[in-house]
Amino acid sequence: MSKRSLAALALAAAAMGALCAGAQAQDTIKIGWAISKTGPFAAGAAVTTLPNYQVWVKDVNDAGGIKVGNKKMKIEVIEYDDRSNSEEMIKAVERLATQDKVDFILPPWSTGMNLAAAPIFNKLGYPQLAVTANTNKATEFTKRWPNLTFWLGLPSEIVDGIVETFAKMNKDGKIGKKVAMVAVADQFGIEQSTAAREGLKKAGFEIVYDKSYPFGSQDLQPVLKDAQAANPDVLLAFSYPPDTFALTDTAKVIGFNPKVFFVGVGTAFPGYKGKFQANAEGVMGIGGSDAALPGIKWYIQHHKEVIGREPDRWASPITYASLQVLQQAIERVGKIDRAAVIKEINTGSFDTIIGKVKLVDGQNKNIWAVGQWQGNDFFGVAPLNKAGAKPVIAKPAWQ
Amino acid sequence: MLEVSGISAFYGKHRALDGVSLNVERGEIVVILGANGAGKTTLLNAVAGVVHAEPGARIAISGKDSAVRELSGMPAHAIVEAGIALVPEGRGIFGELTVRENLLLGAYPPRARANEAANLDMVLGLFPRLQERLKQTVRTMSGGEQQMVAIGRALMSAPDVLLLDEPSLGLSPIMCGELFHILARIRQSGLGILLVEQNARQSLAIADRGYIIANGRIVGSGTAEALKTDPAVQRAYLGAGEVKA
Amino acid sequence: MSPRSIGLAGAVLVAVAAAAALPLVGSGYHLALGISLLYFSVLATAWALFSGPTNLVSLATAAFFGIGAYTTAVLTELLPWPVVLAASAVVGIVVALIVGLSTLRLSGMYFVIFSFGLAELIRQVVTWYEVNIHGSVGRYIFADTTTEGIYWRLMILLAMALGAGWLIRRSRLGLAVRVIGQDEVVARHVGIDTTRAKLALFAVSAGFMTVTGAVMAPRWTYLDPAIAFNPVISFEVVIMALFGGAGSLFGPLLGAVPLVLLFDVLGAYFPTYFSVILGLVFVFIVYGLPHGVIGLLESKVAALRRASLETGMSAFAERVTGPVWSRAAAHEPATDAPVLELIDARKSFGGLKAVDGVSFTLNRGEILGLIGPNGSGKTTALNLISGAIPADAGDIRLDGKAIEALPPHRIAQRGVARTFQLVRVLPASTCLENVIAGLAFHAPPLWGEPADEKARALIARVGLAGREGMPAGQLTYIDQKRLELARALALDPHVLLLDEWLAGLNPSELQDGIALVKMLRQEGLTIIIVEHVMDAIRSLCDRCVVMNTGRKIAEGPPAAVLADPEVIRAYLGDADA
Amino acid sequence: MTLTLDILLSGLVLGGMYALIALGLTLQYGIARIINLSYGEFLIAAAFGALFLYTGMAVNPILGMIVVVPAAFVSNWLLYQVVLMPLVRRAKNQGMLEVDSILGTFGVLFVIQGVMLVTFGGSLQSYSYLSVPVYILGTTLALNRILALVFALIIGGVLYLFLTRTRYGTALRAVAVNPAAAQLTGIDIRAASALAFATGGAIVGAGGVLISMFLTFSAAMGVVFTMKALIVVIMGGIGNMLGALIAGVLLGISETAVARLVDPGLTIAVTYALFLGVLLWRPTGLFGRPAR
Repeated sequence: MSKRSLAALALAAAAMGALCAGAQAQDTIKIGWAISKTGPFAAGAAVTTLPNYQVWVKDVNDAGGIKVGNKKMKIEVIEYDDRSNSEEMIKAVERLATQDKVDFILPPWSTGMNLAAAPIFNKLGYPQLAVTANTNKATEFTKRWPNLTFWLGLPSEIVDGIVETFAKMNKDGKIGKKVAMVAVADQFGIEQSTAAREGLKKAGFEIVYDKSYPFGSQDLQPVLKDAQAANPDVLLAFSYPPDTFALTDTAKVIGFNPKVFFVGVGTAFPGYKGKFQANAEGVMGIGGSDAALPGIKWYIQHHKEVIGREPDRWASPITYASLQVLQQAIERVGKIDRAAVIKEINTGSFDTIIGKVKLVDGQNKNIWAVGQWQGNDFFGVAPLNKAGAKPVIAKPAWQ
Repeated sequence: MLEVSGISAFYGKHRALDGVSLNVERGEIVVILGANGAGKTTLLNAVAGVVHAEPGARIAISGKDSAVRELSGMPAHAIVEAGIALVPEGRGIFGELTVRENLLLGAYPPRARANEAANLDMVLGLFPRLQERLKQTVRTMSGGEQQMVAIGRALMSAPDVLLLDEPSLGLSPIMCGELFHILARIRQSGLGILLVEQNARQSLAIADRGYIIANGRIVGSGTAEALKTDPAVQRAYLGAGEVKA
Repeated sequence: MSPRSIGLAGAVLVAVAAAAALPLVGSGYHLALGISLLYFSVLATAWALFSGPTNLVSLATAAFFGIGAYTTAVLTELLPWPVVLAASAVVGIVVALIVGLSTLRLSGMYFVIFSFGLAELIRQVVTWYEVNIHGSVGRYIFADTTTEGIYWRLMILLAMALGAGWLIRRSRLGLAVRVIGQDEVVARHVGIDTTRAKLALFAVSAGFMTVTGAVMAPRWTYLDPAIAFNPVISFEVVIMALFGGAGSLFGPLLGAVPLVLLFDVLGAYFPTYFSVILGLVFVFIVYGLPHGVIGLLESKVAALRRASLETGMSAFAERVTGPVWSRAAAHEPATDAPVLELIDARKSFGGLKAVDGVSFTLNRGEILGLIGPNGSGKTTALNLISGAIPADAGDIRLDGKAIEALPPHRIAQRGVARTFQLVRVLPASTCLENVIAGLAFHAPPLWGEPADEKARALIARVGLAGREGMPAGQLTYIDQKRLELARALALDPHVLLLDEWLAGLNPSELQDGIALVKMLRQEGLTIIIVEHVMDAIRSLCDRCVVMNTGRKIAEGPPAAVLADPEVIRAYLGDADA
Repeated sequence: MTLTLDILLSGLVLGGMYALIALGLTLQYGIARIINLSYGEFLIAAAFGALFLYTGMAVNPILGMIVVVPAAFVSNWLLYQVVLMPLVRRAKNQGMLEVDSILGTFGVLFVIQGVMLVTFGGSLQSYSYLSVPVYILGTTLALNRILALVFALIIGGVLYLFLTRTRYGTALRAVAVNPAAAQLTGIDIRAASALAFATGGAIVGAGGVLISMFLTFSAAMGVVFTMKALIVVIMGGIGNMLGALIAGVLLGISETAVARLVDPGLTIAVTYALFLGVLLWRPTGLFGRPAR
């Protein structure tokens, strides 16, 4: 080998070294997530979770990055597909932490996935902002895994809001005491309906129809027909988006017109309004937003600009808010110190698009339990005493 | 009309045909005689393109227009279009379909479509019994009737040469006799018929010529008259022992 | 042990030790990847235990996996770990036995979709139970276990599954299902109780799947039916096993490992285009590797082996080394009573009376020729005797005892052996294994070294010495017939049924064949031959029964019946119709 | 009495949808002998097509079929000729073709699903068309679901007429019944199989359009429909048009009956229990012939 080529080689090696050194002296902050891009969970993740991750990353990078200490660090994303499989998700999270050595990991979609991820996040010491998880054992879990935080409220809290709403309507003489309840036969549906059964009975309601149906049912007409036959004042359905759409559609077709029509998950999707147009008026569901809040106004508009469609009005704003919390916590700590960031998330108070967020026992309490389509938006109506709660309106009959 | 030369075929590892050559002329019934397993069925299948023949064989047909067409290596459905129709052993009918459907399927090749109606009349003339059963599902019919459907279907393709594999198998003697009469009538329309048959005497009675096949080879041939008295025929079926007829 | 095999064993040991040490040195990701590799390897191996040899594609993997996971979820806080695992195995096996009993008569696509439906049904029933009885769909699992523990348990499980596979392959059960997979008719006729064999294997396979589920469950903290009974697992396992090669012990492993790695790499580098690329890779795999990974390896090995097999053939004439068949001397009662009696046997197919009231007897030590033109019912008569087809009416007695109601494997065990009109060897098995199939299931069964020895002797006896290791499918037609005879003789029969065994032989082979049958008779074997080669009938048979259109039309010495005008008419037909 | 009638009519409508899904597969599996695991993906693709035409170009879905169905026909024909033909050619027997086609179409499934994911994203899609009540004998039913039933009957009927009354249709049945004999009547089995496969694809295309009018769908949902179709086809007896219709309706009615009379939570369980029961009673389906 000639001297010249040796020299060239040395130069190349030096350049390589410089590049590597540059990478080591971190100017970006690596954030990873493993999410269901394929498989049965993909639909849910594609509505609520993934777009918000993308919007947030864009927002942060457009603003120059997250301010860590006196330096602005842009976000570098590493994304994996967990194929809707718990084991794949666990593996991907391990990979993010130990191979890619990311600084933070954003959580997967769904209660089951988040619970499966919890021990790993905990072991690895990453904060887990489990927005799309909803369980009555939240308090127990946040004690077990202090890095884990819940954001959607307990099922019981949601049910409290529901019962409170119905009770008020009853007191105002708008509805009677008969409730027909339907639930999808999975953890979400069963936990909610179990809590609702107790709450409604305690408030003096009579449950005239109470059934669950399997996930993936392709015809809900039989369920609704029997519910209709019980002549209830309220239809309360804990359903998943395809069923939420089907229940509404079917109720309209068979002329089932209870005074309260409560369905969801999925009622808060912009697609719901898109599909049912004027018929969405007065339909209630979980979640909601305070459209009067400037943050929410900006967020909905901004989400539409970036993703091309509006966000849903339940978990989407909260997801975005949780990311704002993460960002603010990092900035307050001033360095990539995950333990400190976890502590800050749990103890600090944050300004977000949904207003002030201060976690209690690792849980966000700033939630809407019940929302209702009024005009062009899905407004939060309960808890009734929450600031910004709109008064409930009676649902007009289907057109 | 049909010229076959040097045709060989394997059944798995077993050489079932070993360089067989024969020919069939217009309006002629040629019978192939031989014991079970001698290679008769393989011969017909190889000609019809159902069984793959070894390279080097020549199969050629000259139709009514006298143009000679080489058929070796062609797929079975193209050989039907070229004018050779096989009635396979076990009849190969479509049991779930009706008689009418079976017969009309025979006219599927483009060569036969123009004269479909006339050919159907011809077939029903040959087998009047099928006329009243056109709507019956073939599976529910007797063996003899099924055989009629099978032959009728082959005739519907307006073939120049008809290959028949053991048409009398499973038929009662009366039915068998009827069948052979009909074959003799079909021949009058100018078709060449190559017939594989167990029933040596009956087939020789209507045939013009015959070949004797053993172990995949042609071991004898001659006119039907000569073969009727040829001891080789009986030997092919009953072995070499002394036999009183 | 040769130095080479010591070296190999050493290498395997080092590899296993390295794999076992992974949790101590690797990162969490490596461990997770290792767990994925292991659990798919166990599932694919377990799947192939049953589906490989039987060719029944099962999509019930998710059902058993889920049952295991649920057993853990329910029992983990009540019982210690080993008991939980044992309990899950028991539950899985019991379910498999119940399911197996009802489903194993299904075949092809019907079985595939049935097994899928079964998994979904179990999932629905579990969901319904959880909703209505348990009151909650999700279950939380806080087992006192670590990721490393799960990894090591899976390693042990994989070793056990491979070990079980290895043992089964070497056992009579393994042989039985290999025979069933290749030819169920042959299996019954060598005395294999096919239902029991399939059931046993289905249960073992299900047991491993269930325990895998039980081991994996604590990893997910939370379990609901959608997670436990994820049907995707069933499909993935099938694809992996088929890709690797389901027919061999290590095939599924060779499928699971590269595919898990492929999924991982694609998922990591192409999260957006994962599906498209995976799909394309799949299509190309199907084209490029028609016989799976193992097929690729085996074709190389087979090419080498074939080269070494070309030598060592022996001619048919030079192998008569003395009697192999020895039952007559050993345990035949010395009476004059007929060995076999058919009394007014009948069988129709649809409207066709294939056997129409046929009676005859078979005397000890004779060769009876059963002849008649094509379609006269000879083979059907043989099928009635061997039990391949149940008779509609009539009695069939073997040594005075009724056998007409017995299934074929019982008749075979009682001493009726047969060959088939269209030769039926087990094409993928070696010659040796073909013959051992005949030895291993009669009473008392012969297995291991003695079976090997006897099989070699029988193979030599029919002139195939030197080809013991050759797959039967590669034999010539004639040699396949010889092999089939050796397998029939292996059954140590009282009565041997030869269905056109001499057909298709050339003249010199025919002479050898005739000599062989003669010798068998001299050794005291009783034989029925169905044959069209009349020269053979003349020289072999003591007596002939002639059939035509399902009826017996003549009986007597060959020369007499072949001269009978009615027989000649049956064969050659009437000139005047 | 009203309840019984209600159950029967609602069940019939649901069953009509199941039959609609299954009809194409009976052609693809019954005649072309291909187990097409990517079947459901074509259904979803057609649904996306309808959605795009309706929401993007204001073409109503019924008219949209004029575009979607031929596209489905052509793409399935190409799939058979390009991807599957090499497998058909090299298969020595039906068993080999089954394994190869399962593996091959499994790959195709991922490709189509992946393309849809990249193009349309993974989220749920839904639009409303003809979701208006129709009153029949005192029962209220949705027009779009009735339309699916009507189309199932029309497609089933047209298919029946095509298969029984036309030369090509009879040829297709001949291929299904006895492929070996079919070539002896001059039928090019491979061309016939390609035609059957493509026709099956066209039918599933029509099914996708119809179903998109009332079911919420997403790119990942294809497998659900493939399995449902396979169940109906197997239950009815492979390759039997009438069997698929009856099996579909049977499933629809029993699902509805259980939902109304027993517990909606058991509807899917009943589907599978009924399917398994039928197979245990008749191992080759309701109208299946014993395995050849």
